[in-house]
Amino acid sequence: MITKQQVLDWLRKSSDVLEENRQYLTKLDTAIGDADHGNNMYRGFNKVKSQLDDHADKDIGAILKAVAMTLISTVGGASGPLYGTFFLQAGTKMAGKAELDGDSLAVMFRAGVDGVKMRGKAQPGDKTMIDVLEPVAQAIENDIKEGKSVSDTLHHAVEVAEKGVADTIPLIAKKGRASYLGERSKDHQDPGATSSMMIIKALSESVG
Amino acid sequence: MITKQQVLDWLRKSSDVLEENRQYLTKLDTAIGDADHGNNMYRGFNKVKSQLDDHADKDIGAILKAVAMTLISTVGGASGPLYGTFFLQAGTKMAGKAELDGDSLAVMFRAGVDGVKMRGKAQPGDKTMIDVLEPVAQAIENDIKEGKSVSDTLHHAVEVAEKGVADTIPLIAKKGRASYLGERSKDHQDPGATSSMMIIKALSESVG
Amino acid sequence: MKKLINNPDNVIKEQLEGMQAAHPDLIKVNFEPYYITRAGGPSKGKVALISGGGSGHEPMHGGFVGHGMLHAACPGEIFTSPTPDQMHLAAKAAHGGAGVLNIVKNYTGDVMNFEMAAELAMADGIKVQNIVVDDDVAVKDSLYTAGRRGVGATVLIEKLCGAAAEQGMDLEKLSDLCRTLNQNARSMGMALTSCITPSNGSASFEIGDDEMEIGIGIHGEPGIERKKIATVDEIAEEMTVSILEDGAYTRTTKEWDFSKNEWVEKEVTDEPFKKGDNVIAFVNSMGGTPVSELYGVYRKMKEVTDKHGIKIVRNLIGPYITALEMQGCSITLMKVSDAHVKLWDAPVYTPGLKWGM
Amino acid sequence: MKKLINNPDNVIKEQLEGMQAAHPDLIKVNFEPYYITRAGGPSKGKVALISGGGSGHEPMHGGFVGHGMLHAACPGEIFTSPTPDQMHLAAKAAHGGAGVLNIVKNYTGDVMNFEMAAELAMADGIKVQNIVVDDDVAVKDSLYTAGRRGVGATVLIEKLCGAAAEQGMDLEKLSDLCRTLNQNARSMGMALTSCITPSNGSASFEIGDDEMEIGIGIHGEPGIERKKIATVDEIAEEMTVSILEDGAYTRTTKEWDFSKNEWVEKEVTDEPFKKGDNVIAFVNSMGGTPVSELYGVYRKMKEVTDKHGIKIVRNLIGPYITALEMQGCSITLMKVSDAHVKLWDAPVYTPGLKWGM
Ligand SMILES: Nc1ncnc2c1ncn2[C@@H]1O[C@H](COP(=O)(O)OP(=O)(O)O)[C@@H](O)[C@H]1O
Ligand SMILES: Nc1ncnc2c1ncn2[C@@H]1O[C@H](COP(=O)(O)OP(=O)(O)O)[C@@H](O)[C@H]1O
Ligand SMILES: [Mg+2]
Ligand SMILES: [Mg+2]
Ligand SMILES: [Mg+2]
Ligand SMILES: [Mg+2]
Repeated sequence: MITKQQVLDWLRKSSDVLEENRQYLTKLDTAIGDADHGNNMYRGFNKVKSQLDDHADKDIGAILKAVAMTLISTVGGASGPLYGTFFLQAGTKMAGKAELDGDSLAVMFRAGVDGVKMRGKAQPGDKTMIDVLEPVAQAIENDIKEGKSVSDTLHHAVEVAEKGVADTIPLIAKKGRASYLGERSKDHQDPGATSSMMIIKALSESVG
Repeated sequence: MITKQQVLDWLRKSSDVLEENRQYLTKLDTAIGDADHGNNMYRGFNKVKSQLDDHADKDIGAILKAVAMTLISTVGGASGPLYGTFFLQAGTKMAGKAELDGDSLAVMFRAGVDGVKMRGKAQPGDKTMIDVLEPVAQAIENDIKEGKSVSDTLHHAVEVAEKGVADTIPLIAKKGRASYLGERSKDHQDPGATSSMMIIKALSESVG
Repeated sequence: MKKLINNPDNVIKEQLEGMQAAHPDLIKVNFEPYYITRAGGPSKGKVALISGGGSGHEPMHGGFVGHGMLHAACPGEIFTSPTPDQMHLAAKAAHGGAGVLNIVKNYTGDVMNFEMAAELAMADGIKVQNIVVDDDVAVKDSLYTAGRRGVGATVLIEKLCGAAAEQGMDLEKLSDLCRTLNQNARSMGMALTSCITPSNGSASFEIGDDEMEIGIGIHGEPGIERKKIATVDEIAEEMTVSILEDGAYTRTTKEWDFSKNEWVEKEVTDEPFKKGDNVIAFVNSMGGTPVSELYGVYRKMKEVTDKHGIKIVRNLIGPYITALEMQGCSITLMKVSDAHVKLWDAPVYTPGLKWGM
Repeated sequence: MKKLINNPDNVIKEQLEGMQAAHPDLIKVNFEPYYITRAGGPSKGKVALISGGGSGHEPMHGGFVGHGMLHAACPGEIFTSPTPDQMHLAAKAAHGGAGVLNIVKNYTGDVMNFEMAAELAMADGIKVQNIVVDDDVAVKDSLYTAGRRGVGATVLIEKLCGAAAEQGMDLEKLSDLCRTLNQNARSMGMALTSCITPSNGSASFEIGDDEMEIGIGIHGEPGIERKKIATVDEIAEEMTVSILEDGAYTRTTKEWDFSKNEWVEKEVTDEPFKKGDNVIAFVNSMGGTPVSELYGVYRKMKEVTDKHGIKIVRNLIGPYITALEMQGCSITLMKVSDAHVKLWDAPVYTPGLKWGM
């Protein structure tokens, strides 16, 4: 079970880790993008963090939707609408819930990821956050189906996410700014995939 | 006696030495000016050199006046009108002459230097070409009065010119661009004084 | 960091404050969120022409708000698309009752955010169309990339559509004009140096003293190729030829269908330039290249267009769509009809572009 | 060398060729020697307003030839005053029968060359006056220096006198106006980077990543002081205060006396700014600083002028008098009357400045 407190924790931890890695993510984006991904994620999640106290009376679905609105209106760039859509779709599916079991987790994640795919039209292999989000969504669905605990599922999700990040390195980008570079996008790690991995790791750590 | 051939030689030698020292003079002007003195002198004297063959039928005065017009119309900057005036006044005084004795040399030089002083209003100590030209004019006048040969006079003139150049180093500029720098113009050698010295040296070498 | 700024966190706010202080007769800057509208308010009965994008490209877009050009501009963070709520509020502030046309440069973020903004505005009962500008021939195909970037053509389109909007053209016709002009335009850019975003404080790419980047965008990103620095003749020729010999370009566009009330995707193909075309030529500085060097570029560019039988009927030369203080330039050629030329000549009065009034 | 050029020896020629190719409707470039006149030829019965100076400051002066501004401009080599014969031929080409006013920036070379040019023209029976512009407060006294440099005020004076000449003001009145405007104006400049002249290929001074030069001119020369780089607020405040608190400035000017038929020297004193003055404020980029940063400068500058009770009634913001690709800026304030403001608002149509037509 993931409690509402753990969800709030997740958001705080995400904000913290993105703040710590602001320079790092921006540096990744400098190589194959426009040098702002860390700043964008920091700006958005810092705002999310500042609003956590407002969520006391909300259910998990409403919290995630509020996060979505905050990200959409503060992040900008490509990652703003993409992460915004993730939380919006995830929140919509979790409407009214006070806690999440394994099935909910899987449904939530799948809804978020499908939202990102619809919005951004990226496929696995395009060197985007989808290279982390899609395998993680699949792993969570499988693990839960196979009866793994939420905690184990999330630990495994982190491994999958880390592998997803590493897998972006040799890819030639087909979506986002990195795609303009063609062959020159090779041998660089995708910044959005990296921030997605960090957010998944934050969730796992919050749940334990 | 300085022959017409030696005058033409002087102009050719001046042009050669200024071409060789184009970078050097510009570098001096970079420190306390606008980084063009070597280019300006090269442009002007290169044109003078290209016209030397046209002077076959002219007297020395006419040659010097032609040089003046060329410098005025190709050099620009401060050094264009200043060197132009030097040759114009020198040429005016030497009108009709086929060769120059010691007295003529002294008169010519004095006329040129006074022209530069009138045009640019600089005094010795202002850190300009006058710090070479004025002591050289005086030395030539004295040496000739004392009965020295033209050749000895010019050898001495080169020493005086070299000292004049060195003397500009500690000065604070009061005229020309270097004056904008105030105290910061100290410890730099004046480019115009340096080119003047080179032209005087060329004259001495041409006469032998 | 060699910049005239205070705290990097306040750069956009303070520069907008300066802009407001400088041009109170022309523009009104809204803070929280940022958007810039005309000082005189909306133009009643006219389509509101709006654009926006990351900051760092000044004078675009804020400098193009005013008579005969934009009704509103939304500045994002530096090199970061603005957000849908910003765009939505700008649309509401600028709407004169005849709908809104958003000119959107083709970047994943800009496109997504403007789509969401259009949806928000339409939910408020404002008719909105989004037309995407994608003129950068450095990006070869649209199948394996995010598609061609929107670069120099944006400036020309904002001028021409702004004149048409000023003359009362309706939303549908204005959208058609905007789409046509985009299809008629191609651009190519290059950089001699990188640029520094204030919050990062260091160059976005390292480049040697004898190197240049060809095929750059406007966000300090590396281009498609790094080369030894060449002469301006070689550079201008390579860029102009790339533009003139670029073949047909096909991609899928997404526009709002007012009869179906949904986004509709269409395949659209731009035809290459051909002998006899009349063009507007735009030689742009990336910010750090002075206009003297742009004239060197123009000289060779015109030689090449002449040789191809392309006639330059109007031109624009200067820093209009920049990447902070980057040294470099871009060339944009846009095929125009006589009617387009009339729109070009129509009066414009904005902080960044003025003539005719 | 990070420049868009071919052979350094041909830079000026080729850039002028580009300029001619770009603006055949506005200007006519003469090669050998270089001068730029209006495409339409001289203005019959009007004073011909002429300026010139070293190249590298574009768009000044060539970019200011056209309706409502200059009749001719003489570009010298880069950072080198043009020559008397050039100026003389330009005067002959631009003369409309009502005399010539040469606007001369106060540099030893420019002053001497323009004097010789005036003498040549007068020998040809053309009435010529030279007015020297010397507005740079970084140069403190005129006794121990070549006097204040002519910098930003030149652009404003060319615009205002250009409008007056267009309206038919005679040579004497125009000379008076020019002198008054110069006396009303003060400027100050600073640099974040040096610049590279093409023929030398290296920076004119070395400067650390955390340093700036205050009190620079427009020729890549070091300024009066090197400092740690400061915030834009500190920089803009220091420059504005230097201008506003600059005391009375006295120097000797030299103008032609048409009754005595000779050059006459006069002592002339500029009064300091005072509370209640109306000014035109000009924030200029040295070439490599983008307009976004100029707005940051404008913001603080206006705060300071407001505090001093000085009212900005018009402004100009952009790269108008540059030092190649140097990063940095200058501020010029010029006290103006209502009549001067009308001249400012009058139509101008040149490659570098356009409004009102
Ligand atoms: N179409 C897309 N679908 C999914 N993710 C995308 C897409 N385009 C870009 N991204 C992700 O967004 C990241 C860049 O985000 P960010 O730098 O914040 O935005 P921008 O590219 O607008 O500057 C990329 O690293 C990539 O992971
Ligand atoms: N008023 C003056 N009188 C005499 N010489 C001067 C004067 N002003 C400048 N100079 C000389 O001119 C030299 C600079 O010449 P140059 O660099 O060619 O011209 P500019 O200063 O116009 O760039 C200085 O080094 C100095 O010797
Ligand atoms: Mg980015
Ligand atoms: Mg010099
Ligand atoms: Mg971005
Ligand atoms: Mg010079």
